[in-house]
Amino acid sequence: MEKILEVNDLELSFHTFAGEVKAIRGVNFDLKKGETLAIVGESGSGKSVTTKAIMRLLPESSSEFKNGQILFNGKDLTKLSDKEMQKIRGKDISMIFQDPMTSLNPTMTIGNQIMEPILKHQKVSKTEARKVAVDLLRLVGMPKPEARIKQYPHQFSGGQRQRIVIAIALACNPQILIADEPTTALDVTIQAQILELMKDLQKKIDTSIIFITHDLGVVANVADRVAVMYGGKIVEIGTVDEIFYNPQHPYTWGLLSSMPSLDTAEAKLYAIPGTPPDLLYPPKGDAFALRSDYALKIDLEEAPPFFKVSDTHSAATWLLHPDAPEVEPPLAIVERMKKFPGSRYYEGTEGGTY
Amino acid sequence: MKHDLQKPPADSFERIEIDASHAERITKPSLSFWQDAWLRIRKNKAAIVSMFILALIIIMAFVGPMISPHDAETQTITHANLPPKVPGIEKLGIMDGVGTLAGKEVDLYEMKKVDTYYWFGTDGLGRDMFSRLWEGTQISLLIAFIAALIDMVIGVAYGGISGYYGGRVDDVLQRIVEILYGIPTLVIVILMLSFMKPGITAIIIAITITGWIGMSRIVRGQVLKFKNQEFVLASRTLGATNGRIITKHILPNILGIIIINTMFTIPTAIFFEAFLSFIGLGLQPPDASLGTLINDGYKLVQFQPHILLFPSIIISLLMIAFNLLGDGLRDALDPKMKD
Amino acid sequence: MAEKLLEIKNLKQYFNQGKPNEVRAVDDISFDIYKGETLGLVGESGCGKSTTGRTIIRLYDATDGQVIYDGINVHDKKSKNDLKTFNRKMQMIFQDPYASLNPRMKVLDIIAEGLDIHGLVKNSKERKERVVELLETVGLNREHADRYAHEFSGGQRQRLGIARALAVNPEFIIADEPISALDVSIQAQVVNLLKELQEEKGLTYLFIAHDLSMVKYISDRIGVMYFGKLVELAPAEDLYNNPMHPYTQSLLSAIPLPDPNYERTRVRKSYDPTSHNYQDGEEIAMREVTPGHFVYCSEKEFATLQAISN
Amino acid sequence: ACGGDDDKEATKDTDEKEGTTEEPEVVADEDQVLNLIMTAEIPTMDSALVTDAVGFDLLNNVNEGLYRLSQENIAVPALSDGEPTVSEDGLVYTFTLRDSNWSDGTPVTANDFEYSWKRAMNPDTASEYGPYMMSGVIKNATAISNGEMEYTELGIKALDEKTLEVTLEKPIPYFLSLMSFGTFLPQKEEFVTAQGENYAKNSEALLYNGPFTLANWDGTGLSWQLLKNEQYWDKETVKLTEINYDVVKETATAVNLYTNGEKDRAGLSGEYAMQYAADPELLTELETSVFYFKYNQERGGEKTPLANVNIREAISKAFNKEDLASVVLANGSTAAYSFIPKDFVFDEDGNDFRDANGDMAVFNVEEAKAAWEKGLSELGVTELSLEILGGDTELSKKMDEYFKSQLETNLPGLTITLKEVPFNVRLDLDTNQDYDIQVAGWGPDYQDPFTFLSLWETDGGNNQMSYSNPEYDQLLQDINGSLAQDIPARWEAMAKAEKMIVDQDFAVGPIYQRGLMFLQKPYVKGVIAHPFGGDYSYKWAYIEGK
Amino acid sequence: MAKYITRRVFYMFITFFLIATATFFLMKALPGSPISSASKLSPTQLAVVEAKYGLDQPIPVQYAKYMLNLAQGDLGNSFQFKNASVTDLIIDRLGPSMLLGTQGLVLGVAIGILLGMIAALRQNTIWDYGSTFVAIIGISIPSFVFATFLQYWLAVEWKIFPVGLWKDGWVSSVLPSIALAMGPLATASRFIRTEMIEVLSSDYITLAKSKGATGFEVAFKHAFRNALIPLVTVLGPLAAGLLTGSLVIEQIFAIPGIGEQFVKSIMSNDFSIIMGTTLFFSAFLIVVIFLVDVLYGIIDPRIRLSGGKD
Ligand SMILES: Nc1ncnc2c1ncn2[C@@H]1O[C@H](COP(=O)(O)OP(=O)(O)OP(=O)(O)O)[C@@H](O)[C@H]1O
Ligand SMILES: Nc1ncnc2c1ncn2[C@@H]1O[C@H](COP(=O)(O)OP(=O)(O)OP(=O)(O)O)[C@@H](O)[C@H]1O
Ligand SMILES: [Mg+2]
Ligand SMILES: [Mg+2]
Repeated sequence: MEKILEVNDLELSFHTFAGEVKAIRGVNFDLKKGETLAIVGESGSGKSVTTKAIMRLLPESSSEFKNGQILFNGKDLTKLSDKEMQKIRGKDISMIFQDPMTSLNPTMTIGNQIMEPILKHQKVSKTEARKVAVDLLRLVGMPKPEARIKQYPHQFSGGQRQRIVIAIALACNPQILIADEPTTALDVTIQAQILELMKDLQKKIDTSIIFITHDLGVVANVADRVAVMYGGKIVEIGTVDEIFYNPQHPYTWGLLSSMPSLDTAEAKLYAIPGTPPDLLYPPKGDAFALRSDYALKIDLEEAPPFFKVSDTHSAATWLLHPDAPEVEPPLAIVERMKKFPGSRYYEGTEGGTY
Repeated sequence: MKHDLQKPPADSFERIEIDASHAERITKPSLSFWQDAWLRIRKNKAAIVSMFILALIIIMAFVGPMISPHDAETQTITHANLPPKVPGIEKLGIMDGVGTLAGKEVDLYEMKKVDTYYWFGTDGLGRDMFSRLWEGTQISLLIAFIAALIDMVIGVAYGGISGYYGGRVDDVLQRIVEILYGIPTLVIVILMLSFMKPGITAIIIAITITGWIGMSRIVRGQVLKFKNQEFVLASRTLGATNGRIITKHILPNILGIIIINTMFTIPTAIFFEAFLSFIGLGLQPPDASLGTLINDGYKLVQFQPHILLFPSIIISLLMIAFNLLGDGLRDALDPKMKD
Repeated sequence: MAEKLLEIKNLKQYFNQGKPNEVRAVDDISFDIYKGETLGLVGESGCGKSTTGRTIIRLYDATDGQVIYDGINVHDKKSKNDLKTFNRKMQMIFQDPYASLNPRMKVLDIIAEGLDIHGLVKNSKERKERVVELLETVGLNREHADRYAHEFSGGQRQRLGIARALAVNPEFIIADEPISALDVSIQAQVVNLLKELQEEKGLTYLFIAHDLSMVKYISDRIGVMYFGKLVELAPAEDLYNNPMHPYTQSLLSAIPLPDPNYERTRVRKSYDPTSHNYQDGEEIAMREVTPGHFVYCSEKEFATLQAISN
Repeated sequence: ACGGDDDKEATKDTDEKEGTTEEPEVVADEDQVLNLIMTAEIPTMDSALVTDAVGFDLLNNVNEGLYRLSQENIAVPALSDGEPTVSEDGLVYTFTLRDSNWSDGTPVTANDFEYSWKRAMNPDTASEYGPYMMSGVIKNATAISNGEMEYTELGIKALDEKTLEVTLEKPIPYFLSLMSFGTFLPQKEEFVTAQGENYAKNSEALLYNGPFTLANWDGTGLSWQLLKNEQYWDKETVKLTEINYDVVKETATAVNLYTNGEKDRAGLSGEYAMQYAADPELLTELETSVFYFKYNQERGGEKTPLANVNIREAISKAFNKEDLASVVLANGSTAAYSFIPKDFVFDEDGNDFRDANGDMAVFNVEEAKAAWEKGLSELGVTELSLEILGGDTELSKKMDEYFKSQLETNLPGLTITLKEVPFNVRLDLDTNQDYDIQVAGWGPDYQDPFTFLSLWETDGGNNQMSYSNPEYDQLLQDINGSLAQDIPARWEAMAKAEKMIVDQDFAVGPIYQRGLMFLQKPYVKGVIAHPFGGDYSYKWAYIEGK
Repeated sequence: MAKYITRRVFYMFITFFLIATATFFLMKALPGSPISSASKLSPTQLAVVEAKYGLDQPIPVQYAKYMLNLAQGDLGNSFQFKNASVTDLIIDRLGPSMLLGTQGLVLGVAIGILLGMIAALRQNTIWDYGSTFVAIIGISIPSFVFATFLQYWLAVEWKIFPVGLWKDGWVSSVLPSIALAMGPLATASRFIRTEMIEVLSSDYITLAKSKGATGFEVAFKHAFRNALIPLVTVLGPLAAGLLTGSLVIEQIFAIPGIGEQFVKSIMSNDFSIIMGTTLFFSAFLIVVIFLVDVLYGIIDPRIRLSGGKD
């Protein structure tokens, strides 16, 4: 599949009152046409900053772009002028934010808010744009769109507002849709509706999605590929099955095993001890080492490079180094690995899960 | 994806034990809210400069009259209406005792045969403006501080009660405020002043009579916000009394906003006093305040600008300093602005 | 099962009663909590879970109904002393680890507040020792006592909240979404701690959450709320394996699990409250369909449910 | 009038007196328009009700009575056709009216006078100046104002259209000068009754018979105009076609308007006066108002320390009046060493009454201290605390500060507190005798020292300070009784009375005689300032060389 | 909404009634009387005058009469102007004051908004400091000093505008309006700056940017209106402040306005005018506050549609 977006060696800092926050410390990934890439990771690991950097929406006054490329269809977004970037935003790449309650302008009718990108990026008249807006609202499952288009955000429930935000994001059939925790603030039932909606729409307009979330369940539901972030870096990336059934990074292990599963009854959950690293003083070596049960001496000295596990799967941990000792992952992970052909614990006989 | 081809030393791959308590360690030095705020304030140049200016003005308000060779009350009628003259600076061609008289530039000190220096000149009764200025500053600050304090006490109490007890009490208190809000403050103040014996007390009462409303609204809003915060609920589930909740939980949290608001009340009070002097409802002579000095001076601005100039500079400095300090404190104390 | 610690009978909590914006946050619910168990309470946002918890602990005065703790109705007017003992026996852990700790107080004072109010320590040395003990119980240590809440991470803060609640040696703890604001990797720390404490001290929990997998993990029994009503109450396993109320079914079917294979096959059911087709005059109430499994239903539905489950 | 308000610098404007002696030969400019400033609005234009300077000033220019003050400030016949005939006993005056018209074209008749004077005495009119000016002068006026007689009994009668007979209570030497006063102006009966409530409500609801008519006055506004009255009998003399007035209360604004050429005159306060000292356009005028300390001898039924004559003497002499006038006031005022103002009354030889007694109550620290010690020991105290009651204007406050400083420095053991209140409150306190020392002022109502001296008659209406000296009362009786016709003896008696209150009893302590400084464009000519009644006459004013 | 307005109007009347009552009794208690100062009146005459002003009646009767007349818009007669009714007087003087007030407010708020916007959009640049400086000048120099300077420089020295008076039509109102505008200007610019900075960092602005909106569109289409909302709440106090300002400005520029008259009436104890003007000011303020609230609703749809804020 063709790569529509490529992020290479992205490094980014914030200058704050307390000092320089090295929020992104070398992020690499790519996004293919039509796929959904989920980014998971601890709070503060840099997920939002990465995506905002792609959109160039970080505050100019306090953020500093240090290094890297963001290639969109081969064009480096970091080199574009503000004007050129404005043409891309909302048209080629659009975005959905976490909080549906605050991401709509309270003093503008939702109709106008949906029409804005249409009028901006497509040469259409106001009436046509309104028609498109109504269609979009209908598309995202809003009842009576003609009437509701004249209403203000506060007249909608949270789930409805998130639909409106999605409608805005989809208004120009973007090639990339970035969804930053679009369902975190919603109830499970509404979350389920929104996820279904997004998948439907993706099929219809064949857009690529970057989906940020904390919720591994959601990842399992929506993602084709998953990137796991920790401490300003991607520590593991692979297809959804590879990450869920054959994870390699101790952080991914911790993440997956700290969730109770519905069918098994563990006596005690696996808990990652301690607190995330302070990006004001990022640790030397592996940022996760201090919380890891599997730390190696070298972890404290040097940051691990990416080791390839398969063509689609790689992880940044010294454990994959040929010289590293073999370690036993947590029990829950072993359970998972048993289902994955190619993993060392694979028990099944048939081929892969596909 | 890149592979590191360099071979690390062999023992690098030994497993190590990580002390779990290590992970719980907090490396940053422990800072209380106020220490933290102080650090922030310190980075705000405008606020720091303002603080210095304020300190300087306050010190001068007390020291000024003492270091001047002339005192504020003595009328040396033969020395009336002298422009400023400062030893040393006089050679620079400013503050050299030259003023306009009947449209001509003359050395008034020479003309009136005065051989002493009046640093800021004299007024129409031959009183030393330097001493008067600082005594005026003293009185203005006194009025402003007391008025702000009273506003604060009433406002905090009223707003606090209204917000904390809520319900019926709040309804009644807020209706009262709504009514008071509709009264043109100035009108009431003027009416009050025609009742009372003019003077500092009258002015303070006049300023505070409706001045506390702003504070009470802010405090009420804050109390409403905090009284349902989870840490207050936690305290209630532990059986804390209202008194404890108010003093230990709510007050410390709204103190910042109270201070900020007071920072803005003080200059308003100084200003209002000046305004009252203008319409003739100010202090009784010979008491002077910045307001009365400005009022005396503004009419003479074309001939004896010094009478207006110095008090205007001081009042402007006070206003600017208090406002900038208030802004600085807001940035430092108001959690909304925190990153 | 064990003895009843708490009986909630026909509890009602209406806000703005009689006004046009009346909210029936809790509308006539009854259930029991047994000594030593964990009762989970789930439901979508705004269905009244927190209100239930807060009314039980008397943060709100109940509009109607009874909360009987150890045989005494908590909502009766009582003397100051009775109230104090009650305040010691029942404690609460809050949802937002940022809002639940006073930013102007040191950890020492936050945790010691209960000790101070109830006069449980004699001097400041003893006070400090007790606080350190509590800190250690929740996995923190002595040096944390002199710090301010804002210096802690979310997980640490939530543990401070637990330490505060434990300070007065409560028997019963209401945990209102104690983990939903925490990062996934941190949630386990807190849940483990709660479980450990329960075993050690024989605590009873009312555990409110909307994350069903965690609730199932920690709870012995689970109640499902919908718009102020309790619609189903059953042992945890039972509820998951055999949800009877259509709302519970819909809720369960909506939860995504961290298992791509399962996700590919999961089918979501939706709930339409009108599907019950209740007739006027029909009495709808909690009915015990199978032992310990209560469902809010009409007589007719009850019959069908029983038929199916037998 | 009651000249209580001492901050009047800019209320009135004036002319150069020297320039008034020659009749203007060349009437110069086409554009005979004068632009003036007032510092207060017109409260009313009903001659029966006017009590203030602005009202009297305007009345003097838009109406005319039997007499008018001439360019030399002598009362000369105006509507009266020549001098009246006076009866032997000096009680009955018969005036013949000249032919003249109201501004609506109807003739002014003797009945207009009878109506107007009686209207002023009618209690329903509630005129303050009517009873005040007529009591003791016009026959029956006293009885009427005491409510013992109907107002119709007033001693005035229109014998026919053109003949007016006025009967006096007793012979009044200065009666004819009274006839120029605003209260004695005529009013046309039909017009007043037709207007009813609305009479004098605005410039349309009035009739004029003077050199000018009032226009564009809405009753409360801050601007109005005087226009040349084409019906005026002496309209030949009147040169100005238009006078534009605006009320401006800030001196700075007034000066700015003057500087910009929008106004032809602007009053100056002290500091301004100083700056314009060398300006050829600066003019000074000494008014006839005198300001003085009024020592209250009894307050709240108890004697005050001021009942002691030595204390009064000490205070009268303990402050430097020269400095006060030249530095503190600096507005053309002069130090006052007598109670009767300078340039007010002259005898036949042109001697100023002011000189009759020489300088009294002169600033003298030694004498003041001596009197003070004496007074204190008589009172048996070493310290005194007294209150000075003053006005609340800028100038009076400044002056009070000066008094405080001077008196406290020169009289050891004295503490002065200042009480500064609005004019009305001060009058109230005065009426109730609720003060110690009051800074008061008095301006004459007619051109005779008696207008000043009569104030201190025992229990007199203005004597709110419990001063009483039978000898003084006797002198007053003689002045207007037995000595009424004997001019030199009367003069002497008045001088004696003045000395008594100022230099023997120290009943009052003169401070200063008010002066005015103002800027006036050089092209303004022929404006006449008057010592009493209306402040200015514009009848003879004209513009030349603008 | 209708209900909200009815309620507000009701409160407006109550407020007004209370103010009227308070002022009335305050006036009655003031020292010095407008009549006794005219001590030349004989008792008979005094009786006549007192009867004319109704002062001969007991205070409660006077009060009742006053209120009755007030209800009919009759504020009684002036003492100072022997023939003038206070209502006429106020109406006569209203024009200039209103023009100045409105111009001052509009000018001040408009320029203030502009400066505030510039400062917020160019934060921490010379533009920001420049406009902050102007704002600070606006609050730190008393309006009467400022007015004096304006008059001296612009009128006397440069002769651009008239020195004062109300003669030259609209140009007469320029300088006083500018002097009056300084206060609102300062307040508005500070308000807008803070608000804009806050609004610009909100989620919906980020969303607007992510739609491809230009900096201009973001600032004016999205941020501006939202930043305006809090400014609207201070318009009431600002308008009241203008009344205050007009007292001095009118005097300095010799403008026949209502504020100037008010000060004079106080000095001369003209009860009727003091009362009348006080009531007029109050009514004005009450109405302004009401209008501001309505405006608030228009600008902020959340309030418009939910029927008022509390
Ligand atoms: N405007 C900013 N100024 C300073 N630091 C910032 C800013 N925005 C983000 N950061 C810092 O950058 C780091 C990464 O933040 P980011 O928002 O990308 O986290 P995240 O992974 O999206 O977390 P979450 O799951 O909580 O949304 C954090 O340490 C955060 O504090
Ligand atoms: N103090 C209050 N006044 C008025 N209404 C309230 C109050 N507290 C809660 N409510 C309303 O009561 C209902 C139930 O609220 P509650 O907080 O109990 O829900 P919840 O189930 O805890 O939701 P969440 O999952 O969002 O915490 C909601 O509609 C809420 O708006
Ligand atoms: Mg994020
Ligand atoms: Mg809740």
